[in-house]
Amino acid sequence: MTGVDIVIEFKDVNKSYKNGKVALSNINLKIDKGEFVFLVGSSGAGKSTFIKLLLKEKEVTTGKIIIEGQDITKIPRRKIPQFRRNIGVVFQDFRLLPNKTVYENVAFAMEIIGQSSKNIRRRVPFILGMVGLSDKAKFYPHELSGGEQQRVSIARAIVNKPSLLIADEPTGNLDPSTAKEIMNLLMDINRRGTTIIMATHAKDLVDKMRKRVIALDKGKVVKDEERGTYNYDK
Amino acid sequence: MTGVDIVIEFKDVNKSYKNGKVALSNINLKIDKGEFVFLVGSSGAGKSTFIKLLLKEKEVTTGKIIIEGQDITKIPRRKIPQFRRNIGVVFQDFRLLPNKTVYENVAFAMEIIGQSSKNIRRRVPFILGMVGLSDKAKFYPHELSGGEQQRVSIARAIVNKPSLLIADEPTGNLDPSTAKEIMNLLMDINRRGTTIIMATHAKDLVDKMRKRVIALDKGKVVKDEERGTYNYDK
Amino acid sequence: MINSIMYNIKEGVKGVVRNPTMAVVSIGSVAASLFILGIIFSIVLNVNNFTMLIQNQFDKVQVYLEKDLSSQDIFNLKNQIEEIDGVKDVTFESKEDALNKMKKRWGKESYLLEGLDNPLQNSYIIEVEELEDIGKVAEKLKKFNGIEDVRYYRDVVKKLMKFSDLVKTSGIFIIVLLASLSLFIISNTIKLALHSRKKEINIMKYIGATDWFIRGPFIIEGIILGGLGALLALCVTYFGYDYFYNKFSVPSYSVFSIYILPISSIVDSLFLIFMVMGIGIGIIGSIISLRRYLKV
Amino acid sequence: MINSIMYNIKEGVKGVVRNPTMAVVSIGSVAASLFILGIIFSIVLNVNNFTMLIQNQFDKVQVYLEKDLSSQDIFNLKNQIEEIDGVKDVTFESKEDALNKMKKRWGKESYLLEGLDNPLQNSYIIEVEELEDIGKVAEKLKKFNGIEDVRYYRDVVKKLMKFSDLVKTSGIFIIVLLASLSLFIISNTIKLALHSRKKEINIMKYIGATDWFIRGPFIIEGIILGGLGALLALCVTYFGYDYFYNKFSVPSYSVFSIYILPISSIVDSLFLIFMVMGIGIGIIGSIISLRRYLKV
Ligand SMILES: Nc1ncnc2c1ncn2[C@@H]1O[C@H](COP(=O)(O)OP(=O)(O)OP(=O)(O)O)[C@@H](O)[C@H]1O
Ligand SMILES: Nc1ncnc2c1ncn2[C@@H]1O[C@H](COP(=O)(O)OP(=O)(O)OP(=O)(O)O)[C@@H](O)[C@H]1O
Ligand SMILES: [Mg+2]
Ligand SMILES: [Mg+2]
Repeated sequence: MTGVDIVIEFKDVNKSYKNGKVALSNINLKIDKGEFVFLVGSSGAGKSTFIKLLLKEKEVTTGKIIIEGQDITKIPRRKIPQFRRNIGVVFQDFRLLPNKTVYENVAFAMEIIGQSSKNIRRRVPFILGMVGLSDKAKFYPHELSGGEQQRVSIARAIVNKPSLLIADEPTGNLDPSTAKEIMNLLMDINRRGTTIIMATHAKDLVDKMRKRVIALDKGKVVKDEERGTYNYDK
Repeated sequence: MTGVDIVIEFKDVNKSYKNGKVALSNINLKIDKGEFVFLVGSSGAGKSTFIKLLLKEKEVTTGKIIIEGQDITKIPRRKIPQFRRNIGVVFQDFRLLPNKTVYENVAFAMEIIGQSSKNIRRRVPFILGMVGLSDKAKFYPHELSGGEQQRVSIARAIVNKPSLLIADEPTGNLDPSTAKEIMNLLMDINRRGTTIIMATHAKDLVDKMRKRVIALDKGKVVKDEERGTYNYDK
Repeated sequence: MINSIMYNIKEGVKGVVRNPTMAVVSIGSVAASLFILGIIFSIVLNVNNFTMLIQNQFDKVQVYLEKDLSSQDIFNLKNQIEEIDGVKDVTFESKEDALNKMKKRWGKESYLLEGLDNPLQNSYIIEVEELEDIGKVAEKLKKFNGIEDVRYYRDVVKKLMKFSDLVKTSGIFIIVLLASLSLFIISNTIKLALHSRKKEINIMKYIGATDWFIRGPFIIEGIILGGLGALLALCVTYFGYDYFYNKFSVPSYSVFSIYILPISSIVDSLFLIFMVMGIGIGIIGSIISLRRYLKV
Repeated sequence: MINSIMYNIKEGVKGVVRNPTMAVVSIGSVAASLFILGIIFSIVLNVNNFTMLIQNQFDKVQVYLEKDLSSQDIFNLKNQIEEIDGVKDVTFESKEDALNKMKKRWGKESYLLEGLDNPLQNSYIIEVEELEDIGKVAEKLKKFNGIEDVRYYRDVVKKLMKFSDLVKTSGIFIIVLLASLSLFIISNTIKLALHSRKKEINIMKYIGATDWFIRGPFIIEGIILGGLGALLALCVTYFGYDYFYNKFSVPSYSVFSIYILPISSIVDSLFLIFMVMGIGIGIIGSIISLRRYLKV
């Protein structure tokens, strides 16, 4: 059954940017359905690049990325939106729509997949409650603190119950206790079957959770460990 | 000598935003010259607001903020640039100029205070070396990782050797070892006489350094402790 | 379906309301460009109309009859003239009529003409169908018996025709040119307006919105802004023109009188042009300018 | 000082180069607006010139002299006429001259005039200084002895004067209007361009840059974009006008001929207007539009 359960597979993936910078080199790895994977590595190691490739925000230079049996480096332009909708993403820079309120930002993710407004009206407040932002529903992004923006980004990522959730530094702007709550939330989602890939610098969280840890250094995988810890050879 | 050494004093400061949100209430505190102060508190507690008031990015609703004997809530508009130049700031959202390279972003801070281009050419590479970005001097901000952008922001804040350095979450996007290096850098600067105010969620750093900790909760000071730790009553 | 249309309209209106600077600037630019177009359009229509009116003054040949013709001769002559190709109408002007006209023209000095033995001649005034044929008709008339003199504004006619050609050609040229320039300015405005929302559009794409889902509200926004701009331009043009009309129009049809078309006779075409251009540009401009930002 | 000027220029140029979309759009808008202004300006100048040329055809009164005047009488008459207020020039046209003219005008039919006992009269052609005075002068001439008839284009003159007033008034009106609209469009463009750099300007303020330090490069940018736009507009106008001129101009000075001013006679004013407007707007637009973003 090995072949069936693989959600994501990187095959000889290389990524260099236009200015010549090699951000990822020779990445080969498989991530199974339902796994919880930490992506660690020092600043500039290539974590965000890894995530951007998964989302087709950037294109691989060489190699293949196969998701659910489909080589995403080859899917046609018009099928990209459909593909992205199955993935919930928390971006490192949040990417909230500046002209929409917190409520509307989260609702927007449901609108684009054609959810009924009845469903939206029921689910959005529920999710905002989960991330602790019920009282900020009518705020605009620029009226929020850094941590609040991050939580809106998380709410938007999980509102559609995606089968794959990718989070880039989702606790970077959060205090330890809020961070712990958010981690519990992600664990919960993971237990219900969602595959989660999370780039993070939060050593204590990684060490405590004992999940699979993939460490990047200068664009290379330097560690890939089940039930691992944050530490990696530099 | 008490009066002379006070660099910053908050007197009954209240801040509520246009939408009615009370971000800070009744803040009274003094910070001496050469102190290193951690500003902690959960997400949305008011840390960034505190910092924005210090910079006159936002105006107090009531109360006074006195810096070096001058009530900054009353300084005329045209004197604000002069005032801001004495303060180095690391913003939570980095605020790099998108159309300037890393080098130019840092150099810009020197240009506005009228430094000679000879000085600039000598000092900027030196500072970039200190934050570990020598090889990224010609990159534009959008070509940098989150942590790299944060370090550019730090480089820009310290390049002019300000007498007061304010840093909002300067290690939020950094891995533990880079974070430690940056903290050592800040300590160093502090030892040479610069007053530092740093908002942070990095519990382990705060606990290890044992400096003054001011904890905010829902806009109120709930703890103000010399040689304190991150923990605070919620 | 209805749901989706409602969504687009709702979002489009929100887009307008939440970017007031951009809305004002866009509406203003559309209105300004169309207003310029309106001015030129009005000028060309009027000059064209004016030239045609002048032409009507000159598409006539007057032939003076010899003094000793009998009424029968005169009558026969009329029949002969009417048979010439290109002749539209033939009117008799007796020498008494001519004298009366002259008296009228002389106004208060007309007493000089009183008691005079009428020195004028009977004449026929011949209207031609096409101004171009007037030369040929005149040539033929010269060969008739009983006609003493043939008069028409030969030089004037030639030059008038050249002038009218010039007005038509350059009018069309200028209108086409201005329409393109307006298009250019408006689509620039849209391009810039979208440029400052580039990030917003990118974000939508990154979370899985389809191109049409993103375009919808922007197109509605384009329609609203373009339409409002067009209406504004129409109002300004309407009242401006009307003011001008009341100030300068002289209701007379003779040569060099200032006959301005009333606003009512051009407002329909203006409305159509403005609306089609304003809204059309809004839509096309949105779609084209969005294209580059949707490529992520 | 020199240092700071160099800094501003360097940064201004960088600003242009690093925002190519904005640069193209701004230059295009400036050029388009000025080009429209150029067209209208050329039209108004030409119509004005044209009206003046036509007026020159009509600022003459012709007086026909009685047949039995002696040369002495004729000579005295001339002196008398020259003493009338508003008379500029008096030219004698003998009946022989008149006949020759007529022969020329009749062209190939002039043989009809051969051998004829000259039926025409001697006349004086009187030029007036101001077209408005022509009525008064004519009145006075009528009272003179020895003058049989006084002729001038009374109606035409009246209407021509009204027309010329109209052209002048509406010309100035339209030019002022268009200049304002161009200003509006260009400053809108600048406003939008700056809007998408609002964050950049804010950041500069937050790290302690003074207003003038921020403005400097933007002003230089405004000058570059405005100047390039003006130059582009000048080129297009120049060659467009020249093409038009070569196509339509008829080098003749008579009524209704199409006399177009040569490009050389308007290129200087165009250059001045375009440059002042382009660069002026670039500077003023930058300063005004920056104001709201500098308030942090
Ligand atoms: N658009 C780009 N063009 C050029 N180089 C880039 C671009 N984006 C990223 N890079 C470079 O690629 C390297 C990897 O960047 P990436 O964002 O993947 O790092 P990261 O692991 O996410 O770091 P961080 O923890 O600081 O966010 C960095 O050195 C960065 O400077
Ligand atoms: N411009 C604004 N308008 C309205 N409310 C605001 C504005 N800026 C901040 N707030 C609110 O004020 C409160 C304090 O915000 P602040 O940014 O100071 O928090 P913080 O302590 O920096 O949080 P974090 O650790 O998440 O960055 C928050 O609840 C936020 O929603
Ligand atoms: Mg990253
Ligand atoms: Mg904050």
